[in-house]
Amino acid sequence: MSTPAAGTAEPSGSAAVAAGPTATERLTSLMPVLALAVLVVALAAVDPDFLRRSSLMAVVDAAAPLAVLAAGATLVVLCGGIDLSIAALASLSSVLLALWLPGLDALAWPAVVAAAAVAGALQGAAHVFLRIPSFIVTLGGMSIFSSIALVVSGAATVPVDDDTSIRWGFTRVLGSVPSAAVVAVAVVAALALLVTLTPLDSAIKATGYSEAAARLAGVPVDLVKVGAFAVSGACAGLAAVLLVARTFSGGPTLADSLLLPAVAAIVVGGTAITGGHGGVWRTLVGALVVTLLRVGLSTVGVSAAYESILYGAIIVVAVALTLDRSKVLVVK
Amino acid sequence: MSAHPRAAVRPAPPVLEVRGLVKAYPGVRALDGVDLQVRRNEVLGLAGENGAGKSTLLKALVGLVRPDAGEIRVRGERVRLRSVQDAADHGIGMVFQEQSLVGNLTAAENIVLGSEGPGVRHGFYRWATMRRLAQEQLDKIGSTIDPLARTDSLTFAERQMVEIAKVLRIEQRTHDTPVVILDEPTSVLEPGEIETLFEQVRRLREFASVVFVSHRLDEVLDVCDRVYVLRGGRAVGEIRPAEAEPGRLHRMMIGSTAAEDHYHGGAATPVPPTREPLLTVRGLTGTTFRDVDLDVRAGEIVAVVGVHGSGREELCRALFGAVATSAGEVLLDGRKLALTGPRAACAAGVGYVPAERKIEGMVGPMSVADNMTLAKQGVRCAGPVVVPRRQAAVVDRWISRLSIRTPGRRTAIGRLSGGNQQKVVLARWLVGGDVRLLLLDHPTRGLDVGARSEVYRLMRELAGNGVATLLLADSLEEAIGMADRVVVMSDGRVTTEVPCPAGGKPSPLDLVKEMV
Amino acid sequence: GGGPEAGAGGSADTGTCDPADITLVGQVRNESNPYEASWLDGGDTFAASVGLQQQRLTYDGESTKQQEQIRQLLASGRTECMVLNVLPNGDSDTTPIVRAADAAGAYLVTQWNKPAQLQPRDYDRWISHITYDGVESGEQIAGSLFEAMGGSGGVIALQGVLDTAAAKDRFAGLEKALAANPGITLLDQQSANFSRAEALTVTETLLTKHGDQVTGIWAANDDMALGALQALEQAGRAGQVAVVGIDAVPDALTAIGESRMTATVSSDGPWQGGIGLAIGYCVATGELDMADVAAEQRAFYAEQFLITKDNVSEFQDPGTDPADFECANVFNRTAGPLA
Amino acid sequence: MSVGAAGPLITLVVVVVVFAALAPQFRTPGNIANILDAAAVLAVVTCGTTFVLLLGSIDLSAAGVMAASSLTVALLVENTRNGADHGLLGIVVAVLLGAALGGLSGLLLVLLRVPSFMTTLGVSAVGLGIATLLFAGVQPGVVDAGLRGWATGRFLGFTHLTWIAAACVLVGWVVQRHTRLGRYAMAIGGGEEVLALSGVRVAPYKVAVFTMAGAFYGLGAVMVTSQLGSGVVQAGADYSFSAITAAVVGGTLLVGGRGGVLHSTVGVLLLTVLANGLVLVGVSPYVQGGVQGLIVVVAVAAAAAPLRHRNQVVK
Ligand SMILES: Nc1ncnc2c1ncn2[C@@H]1O[C@H](COP(=O)(O)OP(=O)(O)OP(=O)(O)O)[C@@H](O)[C@H]1O
Ligand SMILES: Nc1ncnc2c1ncn2[C@@H]1O[C@H](COP(=O)(O)OP(=O)(O)OP(=O)(O)O)[C@@H](O)[C@H]1O
Ligand SMILES: [Mg+2]
Ligand SMILES: [Mg+2]
Repeated sequence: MSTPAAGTAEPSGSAAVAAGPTATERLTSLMPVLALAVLVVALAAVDPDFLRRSSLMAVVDAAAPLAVLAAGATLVVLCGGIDLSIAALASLSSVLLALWLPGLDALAWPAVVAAAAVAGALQGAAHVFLRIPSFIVTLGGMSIFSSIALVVSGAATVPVDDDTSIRWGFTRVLGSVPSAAVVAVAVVAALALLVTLTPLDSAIKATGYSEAAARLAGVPVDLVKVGAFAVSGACAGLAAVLLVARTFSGGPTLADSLLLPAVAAIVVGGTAITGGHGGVWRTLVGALVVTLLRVGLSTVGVSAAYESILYGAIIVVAVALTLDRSKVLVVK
Repeated sequence: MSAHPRAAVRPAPPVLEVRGLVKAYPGVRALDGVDLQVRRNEVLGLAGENGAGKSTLLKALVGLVRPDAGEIRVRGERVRLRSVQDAADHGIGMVFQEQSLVGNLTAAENIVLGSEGPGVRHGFYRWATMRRLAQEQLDKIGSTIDPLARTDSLTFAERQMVEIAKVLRIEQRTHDTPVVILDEPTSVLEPGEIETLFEQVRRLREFASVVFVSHRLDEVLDVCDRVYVLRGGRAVGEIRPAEAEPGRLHRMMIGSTAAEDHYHGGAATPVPPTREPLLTVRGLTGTTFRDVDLDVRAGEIVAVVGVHGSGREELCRALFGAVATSAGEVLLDGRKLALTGPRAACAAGVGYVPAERKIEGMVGPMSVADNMTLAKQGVRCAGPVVVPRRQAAVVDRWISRLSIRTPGRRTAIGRLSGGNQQKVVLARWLVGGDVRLLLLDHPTRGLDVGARSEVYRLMRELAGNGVATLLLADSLEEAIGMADRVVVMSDGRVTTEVPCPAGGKPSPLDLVKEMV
Repeated sequence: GGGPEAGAGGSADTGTCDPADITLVGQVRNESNPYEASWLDGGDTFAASVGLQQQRLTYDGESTKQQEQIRQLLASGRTECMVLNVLPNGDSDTTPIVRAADAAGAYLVTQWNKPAQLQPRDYDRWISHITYDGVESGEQIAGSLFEAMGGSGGVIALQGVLDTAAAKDRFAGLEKALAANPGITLLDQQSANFSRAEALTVTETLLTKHGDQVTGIWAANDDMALGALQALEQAGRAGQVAVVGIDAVPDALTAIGESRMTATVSSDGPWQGGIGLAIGYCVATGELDMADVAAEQRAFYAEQFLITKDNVSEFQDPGTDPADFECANVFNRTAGPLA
Repeated sequence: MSVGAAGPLITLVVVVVVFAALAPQFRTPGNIANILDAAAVLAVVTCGTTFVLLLGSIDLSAAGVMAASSLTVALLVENTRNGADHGLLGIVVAVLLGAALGGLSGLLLVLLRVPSFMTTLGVSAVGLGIATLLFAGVQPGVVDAGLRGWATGRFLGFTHLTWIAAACVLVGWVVQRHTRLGRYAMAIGGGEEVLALSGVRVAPYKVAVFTMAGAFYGLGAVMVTSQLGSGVVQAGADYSFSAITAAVVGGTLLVGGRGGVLHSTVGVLLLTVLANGLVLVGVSPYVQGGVQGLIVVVAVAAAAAPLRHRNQVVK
């Protein structure tokens, strides 16, 4: 038995002294919030009205569907994959919701969320069992969902005449808080709890960091992945509900443009695109940052061309700040 | 500070000299003022427990680790090594503990990688020249590998030859004898391959100085002219093999007397052959092994030996469901074991310790605790919910139980030394306390004497508790020492079975005859 | 949004804003296509004429982004005297925009897209919806196309983004014209999403598919028409096939001038950019009393002009006539109420 | 070629045969020339993307880079907006601008250590901004006869664009196979840390690869511009994703170090043949996208099937 050699590794006391995250690690995990704060201040400097309650609430409201959309996809990214189909799936879901509302009424939105979850799970299954890179499966999914949406909607936007059963997706609670924001926070909280309270966290992390090792440790890698894709799909469905609630109609291309913003939100939040490191709360912050850039810049009067340039520059800087490099071995 | 090195100084300045080198990591002083000298055309051995600081020291010598204090002198002059390039320019090169070749390039490209010289003209490869340059290196070490073969098509041993050939390129840079560093080169080689490696080392001595690290003390004493012993980041002594024997070396390493019986043979509890087998394999067939029959009784340790390509590794993986089988059946305790995948195996109480620790054994960035409870989430949960306190308790118990050297349970396992990582991986299957069959693929690879001895004791203990063990041993000695029975495999078939009761152990030579 | 304090009063309330307090906002998809760029420029010209500045907004053709922008804008407070001249991305986007603007009490004029059942007259601050009869324009260009083809031959149609009213109506117009001209056969119809590049490849493919049968190409906008022209040129069939489009973008006008292209229809982008602001401005300042705005003026087809070689010269340099934006004349181009 | 490389080729052949059987017009030499012409730009862009993928990185900047280069070239050669008439020089400048933007992505990657996914996304946005600035509301039409000739002129029945693309693929292959840049790109994808241990500084090579990719995008933009006859901000609209899809379908995996230019080119042809064939066969425009996506997935699955084994890591 190798007795502890004088003055090395054995820390004072016993191994039970857990070496927690260092100060710098804590700082990097706070970075997304800092970036958000800086951005708000900057915008307020240009246009003081931006700090009005109503303005900030509008940002929060705008960020909500994006946050929900990205939260689900975050799980897929944590598992080391990527889901490019979320936006198209959300568009399809919006069409289905608009079509089903008259018939199913209050059951319509749960039905849509369930359908979207199934669609996600199917992609997950294809990825896991056919061994196709998630990038490709979901890229294919993207175009397939778009086609289905075009066909079932007859390539037209489907108006929603009676939206009572989904109005909760676009009202104000406690005076001026957008209900959508509450939904987003609830979704993120639910996911966060589900992951952190159960062994899922280490299962997901292990899968993301080192799939081979995870498998040989008996982690149900395939199950975890399919699950992640299902959740991602469900979130896309829910995001669609929020969008329909505020657009009063569903459209076959309604949410398509949210794909890259969603991915950006995930990465800006500090989740490693390579998998393993990150979390859903971070994505919530990321969504706010991205929304500020998407909407804030233009409304404070930045012209189209410079808006685009600034967006590009700031998004990169934001990631540079939020990325915790100690957790990412090589940056590709 | 030990006075040994200075006492032994000779008139001609040593090729390489290290003075008071210090390197501290969070919670660890990896190097704590090391002194050492490497002389011309000598093979210098480094021995020490896991975490003693060997790799760190060597990395400092090739510019991969920046020392916090101390100095490095090459041929008398003080140098600051910022990169592998720097080190190479000073004639120092290293073969790493984990292999460092690019699989999708040719051997030739790997050998000249980073120092192509005439092999590249105006950015264009001149394959003919490349080939020649590489061939020169390979000839030096008398290797017959085709330089244009894709590296990932070579065997492990061949790849190591390529690595040595690659390191020897540093000769071109310096006009004095180069220093070639080998960190645990033998830990992954078969007995036959080790012999050829030793020939290489002796050949190298003709024109280079060699620093050699191994946990197999007999090896160290066999090839080295001098041996430094590292402990706790310090050089605690120097030994001349002539006047030494493993026992003494070991004592110096751990600073206490070595366990008399390395393999704890005494603790072995003979298993009555009448007892029903726990694991029964019948006509199992995979891609590299054919109709294998095998029995392992509860409490029995069965070692499978065989050279590369004997198919024993894949057989081991197959039993865990990690590779597909085409025929045959496996019974665990009379019930059929579905070989659908690792999950099924785990559920049935089978545990597997893979040989490729870094890639398959551990999840580098995850904490020691999470790695340890990865397979048996139950131990840290109440119902479906994780209870951090439970995890802490279990993990800490096993950390001290196996005396795993780590700053804490929340430290990333990647930061531990090779040996300590392996202990965590092994503990993964024990925390549950429900494992019935252990498949150990080179479980002591890269472990120091003490750690190994500890692992052996554990295996005995588990066997005592009725756990059946299938062992792919690191060496024949280990196989014979530990096993109740040794099964010999060669090209995919079980050829013979040799009983090794506590009393009448066979000699390695008997086995070697069977293997080839 | 700004909250219910806005939009006091019964239907269609006239404002009492001091011209200096008015904020003018023009919103289009992007500044990277000539038609919408000229629209915003028209807005600037009007703004300048009343000593104000127009805030130029673009949303890259992203429905979600457009709505977010509008809400953000309306949340900024000063909405009482805000005038919005908006090009909704699609029919579906009009509803949320209208509701938001009305709730915040900002004056709104929308153009091109709106769902049929949504009516300005049901809102206080949504003054007008201006659009163009897509069926008519689609039919008009088809007419001159068939004429150029000499009344017989094969046509291929390049559709716009499939889920827009514009694309549908214009195609309906083509079908109407086809019904009237039995000599013409529709060989094929594909969507090229209003994009020049897509039109190029699609046309190339269709040309090989139908070969010399193709004697005319009907495109739902000029960008696609220009793409088709390129395809013809590359197939060495330039001049042998008549091409028509809609929007009157400069390149198309040049092409018509050089009689490489047959016809297009102008909706007069600069005017669109100015008129929306003008109407809003007049109402906000009270110069135009909502009581005087007739029901059919709150949702109307504006005049559009068929451009062929004969009259192309008049449209070569896009500009606006200040007279059009006098509060008395803002409805002069009304071509009839929305069907 | 390995099995992974043969799969897509087989798929391509199958698809071609099927379409040839279904649509007689598909077989015509004219259509073959068409397909190759339609594939030209994507082929050039994919050449660039392939090298980035070999690194194990990803590149989404094509859209923005091409937009900027397209307007640059349109404004520098003889055009309808300004007096400029720099001919070839203009083209060179446009390509260099592409290279510069590509290099920027690379620099941000190695200096800020931001994943290429984001740096390229950012650079794309910047490129679009630049393009919008240059566009300034008036489309610059290309008058320069030489540049227009790229798209219209033919040699041995194929457009000049087709030949340019062929040349690019050849150059790409030589670079990948016989230059240090290419081999190191392979090596970085195969094991970046190993190069560091061998004393190779990978950063410059990464930047170089991204720069080269940018140059390819720039050239692609010039080709688009000559096709469309004017500088267009949407010139690169969805080339980023098409190029990646093409490369992956062809067997250039996202993990890096696998495949190559030739593999990717097979992917390009597969996608183009699909687009062309589906129109000729008369599949409804609504479902064309879906069918394409489905076939792509199937193709990749088929290619992966022979290499499949348990415990294999697929990201
Ligand atoms: N990058 C690192 N970060 C933190 N601690 C480290 C790092 N590298 C090594 N250590 C610590 O430094 C000590 C020495 O490690 P080293 O790898 O040199 O030991 P070793 O003698 O090579 O052990 P082994 O024989 O198992 O390889 C160990 O306690 C290890 O945990
Ligand atoms: N001209 C050459 N002469 C000798 N070896 C070469 C030459 N070109 C490439 N090689 C080596 O041959 C090996 C195979 O080439 P490469 O890496 O391009 O894969 P490949 O031959 O295309 O096979 P795959 O089908 O997997 O792509 C490579 O490792 C490369 O180093
Ligand atoms: Mg070591
Ligand atoms: Mg290749």
